[in-house]
Amino acid sequence: MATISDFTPNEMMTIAAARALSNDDVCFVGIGAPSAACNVARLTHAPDITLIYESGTIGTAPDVLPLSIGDGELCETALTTVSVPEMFRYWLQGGRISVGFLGAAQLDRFGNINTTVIGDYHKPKVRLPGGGGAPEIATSCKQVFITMKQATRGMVEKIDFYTSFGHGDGGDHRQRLGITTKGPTLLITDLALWKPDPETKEFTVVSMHPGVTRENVQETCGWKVRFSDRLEETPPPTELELTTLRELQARTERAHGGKKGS
Amino acid sequence: MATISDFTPNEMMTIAAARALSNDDVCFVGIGAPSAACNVARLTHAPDITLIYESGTIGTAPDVLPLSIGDGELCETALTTVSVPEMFRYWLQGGRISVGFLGAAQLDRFGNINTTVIGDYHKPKVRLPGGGGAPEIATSCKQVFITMKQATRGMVEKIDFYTSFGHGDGGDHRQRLGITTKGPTLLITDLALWKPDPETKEFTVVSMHPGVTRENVQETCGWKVRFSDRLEETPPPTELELTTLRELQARTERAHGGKKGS
Amino acid sequence: MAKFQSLHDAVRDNLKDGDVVAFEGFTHLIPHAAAHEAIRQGRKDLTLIRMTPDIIYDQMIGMGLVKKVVFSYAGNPGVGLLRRMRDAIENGWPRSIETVEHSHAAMANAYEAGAAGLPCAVFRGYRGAGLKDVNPEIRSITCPFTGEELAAVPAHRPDVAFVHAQKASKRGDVLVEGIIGVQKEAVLASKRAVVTVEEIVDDFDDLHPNLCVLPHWTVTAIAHVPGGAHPSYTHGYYDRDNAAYLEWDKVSADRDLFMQWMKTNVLEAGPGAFAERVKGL
Amino acid sequence: MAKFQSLHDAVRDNLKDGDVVAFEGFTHLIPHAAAHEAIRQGRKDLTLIRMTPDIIYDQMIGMGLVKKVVFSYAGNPGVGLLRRMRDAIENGWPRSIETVEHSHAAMANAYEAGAAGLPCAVFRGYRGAGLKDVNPEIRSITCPFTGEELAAVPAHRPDVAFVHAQKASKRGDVLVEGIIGVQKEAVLASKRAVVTVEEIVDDFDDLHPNLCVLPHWTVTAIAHVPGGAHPSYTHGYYDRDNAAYLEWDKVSADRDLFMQWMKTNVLEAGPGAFAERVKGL
Repeated sequence: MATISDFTPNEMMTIAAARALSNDDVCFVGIGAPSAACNVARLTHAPDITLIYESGTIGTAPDVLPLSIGDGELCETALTTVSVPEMFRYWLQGGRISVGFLGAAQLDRFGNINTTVIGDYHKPKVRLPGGGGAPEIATSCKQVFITMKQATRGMVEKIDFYTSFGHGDGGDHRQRLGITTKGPTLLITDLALWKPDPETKEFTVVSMHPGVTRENVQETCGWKVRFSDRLEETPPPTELELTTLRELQARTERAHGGKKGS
Repeated sequence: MATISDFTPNEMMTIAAARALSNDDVCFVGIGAPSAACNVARLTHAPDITLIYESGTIGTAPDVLPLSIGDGELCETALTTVSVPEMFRYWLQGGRISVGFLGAAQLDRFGNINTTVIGDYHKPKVRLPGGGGAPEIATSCKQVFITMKQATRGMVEKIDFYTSFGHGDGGDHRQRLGITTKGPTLLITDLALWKPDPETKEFTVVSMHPGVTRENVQETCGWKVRFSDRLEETPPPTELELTTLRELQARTERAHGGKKGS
Repeated sequence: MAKFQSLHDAVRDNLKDGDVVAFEGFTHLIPHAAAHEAIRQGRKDLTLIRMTPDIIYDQMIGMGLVKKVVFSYAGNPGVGLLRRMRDAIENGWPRSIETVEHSHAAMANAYEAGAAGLPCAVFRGYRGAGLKDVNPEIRSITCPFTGEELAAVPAHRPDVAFVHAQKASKRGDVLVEGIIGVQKEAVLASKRAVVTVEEIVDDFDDLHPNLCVLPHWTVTAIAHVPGGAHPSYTHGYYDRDNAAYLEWDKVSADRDLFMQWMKTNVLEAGPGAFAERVKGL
Repeated sequence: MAKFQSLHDAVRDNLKDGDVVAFEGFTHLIPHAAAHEAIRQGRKDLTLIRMTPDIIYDQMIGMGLVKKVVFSYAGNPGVGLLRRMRDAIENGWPRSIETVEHSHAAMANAYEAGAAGLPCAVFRGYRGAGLKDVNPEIRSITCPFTGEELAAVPAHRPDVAFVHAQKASKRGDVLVEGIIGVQKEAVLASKRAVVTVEEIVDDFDDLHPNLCVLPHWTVTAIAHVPGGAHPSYTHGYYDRDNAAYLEWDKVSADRDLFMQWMKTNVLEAGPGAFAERVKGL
């Protein structure tokens, strides 16, 4: 068993996210931490998990992590590759995705996400890339997992723009908008696991990663953090998990590292 | 040059329909006379014509006539084969078809067609196969050619059901319904060629096939026939046209004739 | 997750009395074996959806399994009319059936909308056509940008779809090739999907990336039934048995002859007979 | 009918000042060579449509060709932000641009609707999302059967689409393979379509029947530009040049560096340079 000194907070975040996935899941995967987490799950406890990238690749099993959501590796290892309109109509809107992964530039306590602008939409301080698939991933997937590194400028009291809808103002806000899916059910950060309160839907810390204190969590979060009455400690990465993740990253580095044309 | 005794009225009908097609046409082909006509055109003066069957086959060049709109031969000789929803959305509704061919159980003088029921819809005397693609072929193709053998029970004063819309009550009826395509521009029967009057849109005989009289045309038509002031005689089939058609039919007979499983 | 089953068990587990069911195929890959199994098991009060009801729907209607048909073209393809379906509509034999009639465009769009999880399909259609006066399920919607009036029909959402395909992999993924019709949409639009296949192969590793493949988790059951599309054809396996289509025109013309034919060729036969029937085609 | 032309002539004949234009590609097959030709020819006041504006849109915006961008995700794929686009939006350099922002689902559906000849796309989307408050082109429509409120956006109908593909046949038919994105829809939705290809082959006789093929009569012009997608990749021909994507992050961070890079690599280069750039990838 690895110990605290053996892994980074980022590694813990990725591995904790991987553990939340099961063999029967059909995941809509984004680039970065979600992609690593989904592929670690596939290479450890969930070999039959179905990974879908919005570029149209269904059932991919890349040997290395893709650089983008449309890498050739994803297509070459996929069961099939469909057009992007079909991906969004039949596969996402069709309700076939069990878990959608989202990242966030800004996140609030109800799992609402901003990746559009910092500041006013029409006079932005920073123009971010935008929502991409997120607005419909957030409402069409059966549930949504959010991954992000904790920081006060990211986890904020009020987001500047509602790129994708989580639990809105909390409670039954989703149902009131006619949304039938669960929305954010898990937030995986580099410090902790959070789940929405069953009633209020406010994200609540249910498990802290090894060595993390309540103060660590609070000082990197822009809202007053609620901790579960039954707070657990996240089991540290196993040897297998850590080795799998690191080998995946090493293969990825070797594959993509020095590539450059004339 | 062939003479009147050398060909049948059916052959004349098919060849006259073939002549109406050009090399640049993209045709939505039905089974029967339209299929023979389109393929005779392809094998004579219009080698680059694009033939599309509603089963999804685009750019087919069958060596023999298909038994159905979904024969394997159509797919094997096609440039590409798409799904049926795509066929109706991107190719037909998308406005990419220059000529749609329709047949009719009942036809009126304005090119409205019935292939649904004889008698009352809810208590039919004869339940016919129905419209299939016809309702949208009639409105989405740039123009429509109709082929049928003349008979008073087919060419009627009033059709029992509007399976597909031609010129409605005539005049600008299409435009009044927001239809922007030309609709029926040519009726090819075993006796004559008919075109809609520019104003009233009533089908008018513009050319009679060799040996056909005005009486022949009128006695096989259920409405009072209008003849053009400049009535022409359809040139008889050329040797090439007739040979091409007959060889196509002979190949078709040989290919499909005796096939039977155990 | 796809379960490999005998056709008997797959039909028993997935088709219930009163179900809305689509046996799809567009001239190619018609699931004859599956329809015959449904007849043998004597399902009742089915609502059948199909763009092109053909021999198998004629057979199910003639055997009294059906209370309603949703369709756009009812014919014996390349031959003529469906005589059993006509007998039911015109004379109520063996029972009267309800019909809901659409155009091909409407049906194809309705499957597409079902696969896409939408409540309705929107398209440009039915202008000047009589069906919208006799089918209350044809409505309209106004484009909020141009004001154009478009047709709307309810999405198809069958309880179960039956399709025939070329190959399944051992994991249960399914490959459909050639004229693919609306099969993918029918499977994705349905709550359950049963697929009969010509062949089961180890894997699909060497397939071109852009083919029509149904992942195993979209399929409920797979039954290995070689020849299961006879007398229609399976691209890459066997040709259409045109004589059988011509024969059906005669058989279906007479109630007694029909019943006798069904007894011999369906009720007293089984899925295993299909492999024999396609020999030499 | 597809006309084989030099890229120079194809762009000259098909892209006009003020056009609405889509250079499409979803990470794969990005039409870099075509975009560079547009920059060299100095088109003005373009409205650019694209799901994923990336380096080429950053370049066109930075060079001042663009007055408006319709998009759903603006990023340097796998690297980060688009710095020239940001500079235009945040600081109006070299000119201010208008943006119309959608989700991927909306953009994909809008292309699909354009290909299908419809005035608008209907889908389930934007629920609770902020974009519908800032984009007046996001409206709604009510299902006439269930009463459900669905999102509607105008169909994309560009004046011209530019895409890159693997192969054209001598007749002008075009094959797109691998991650096919929205390219087929973009071509079919547009009044004109220009395709750059890696290779021209005699015919497509041996292709599998169900591939993504654009018939020659849907394509306006074809230009043979090997390597024309660099630094993105062409499935079956060459890999992504990741170093070039990383380099762009630095180049685009500085206005002067950007202008110098564009001068050297675009203004003073030509389509022929692309074949060299993909050697060894």
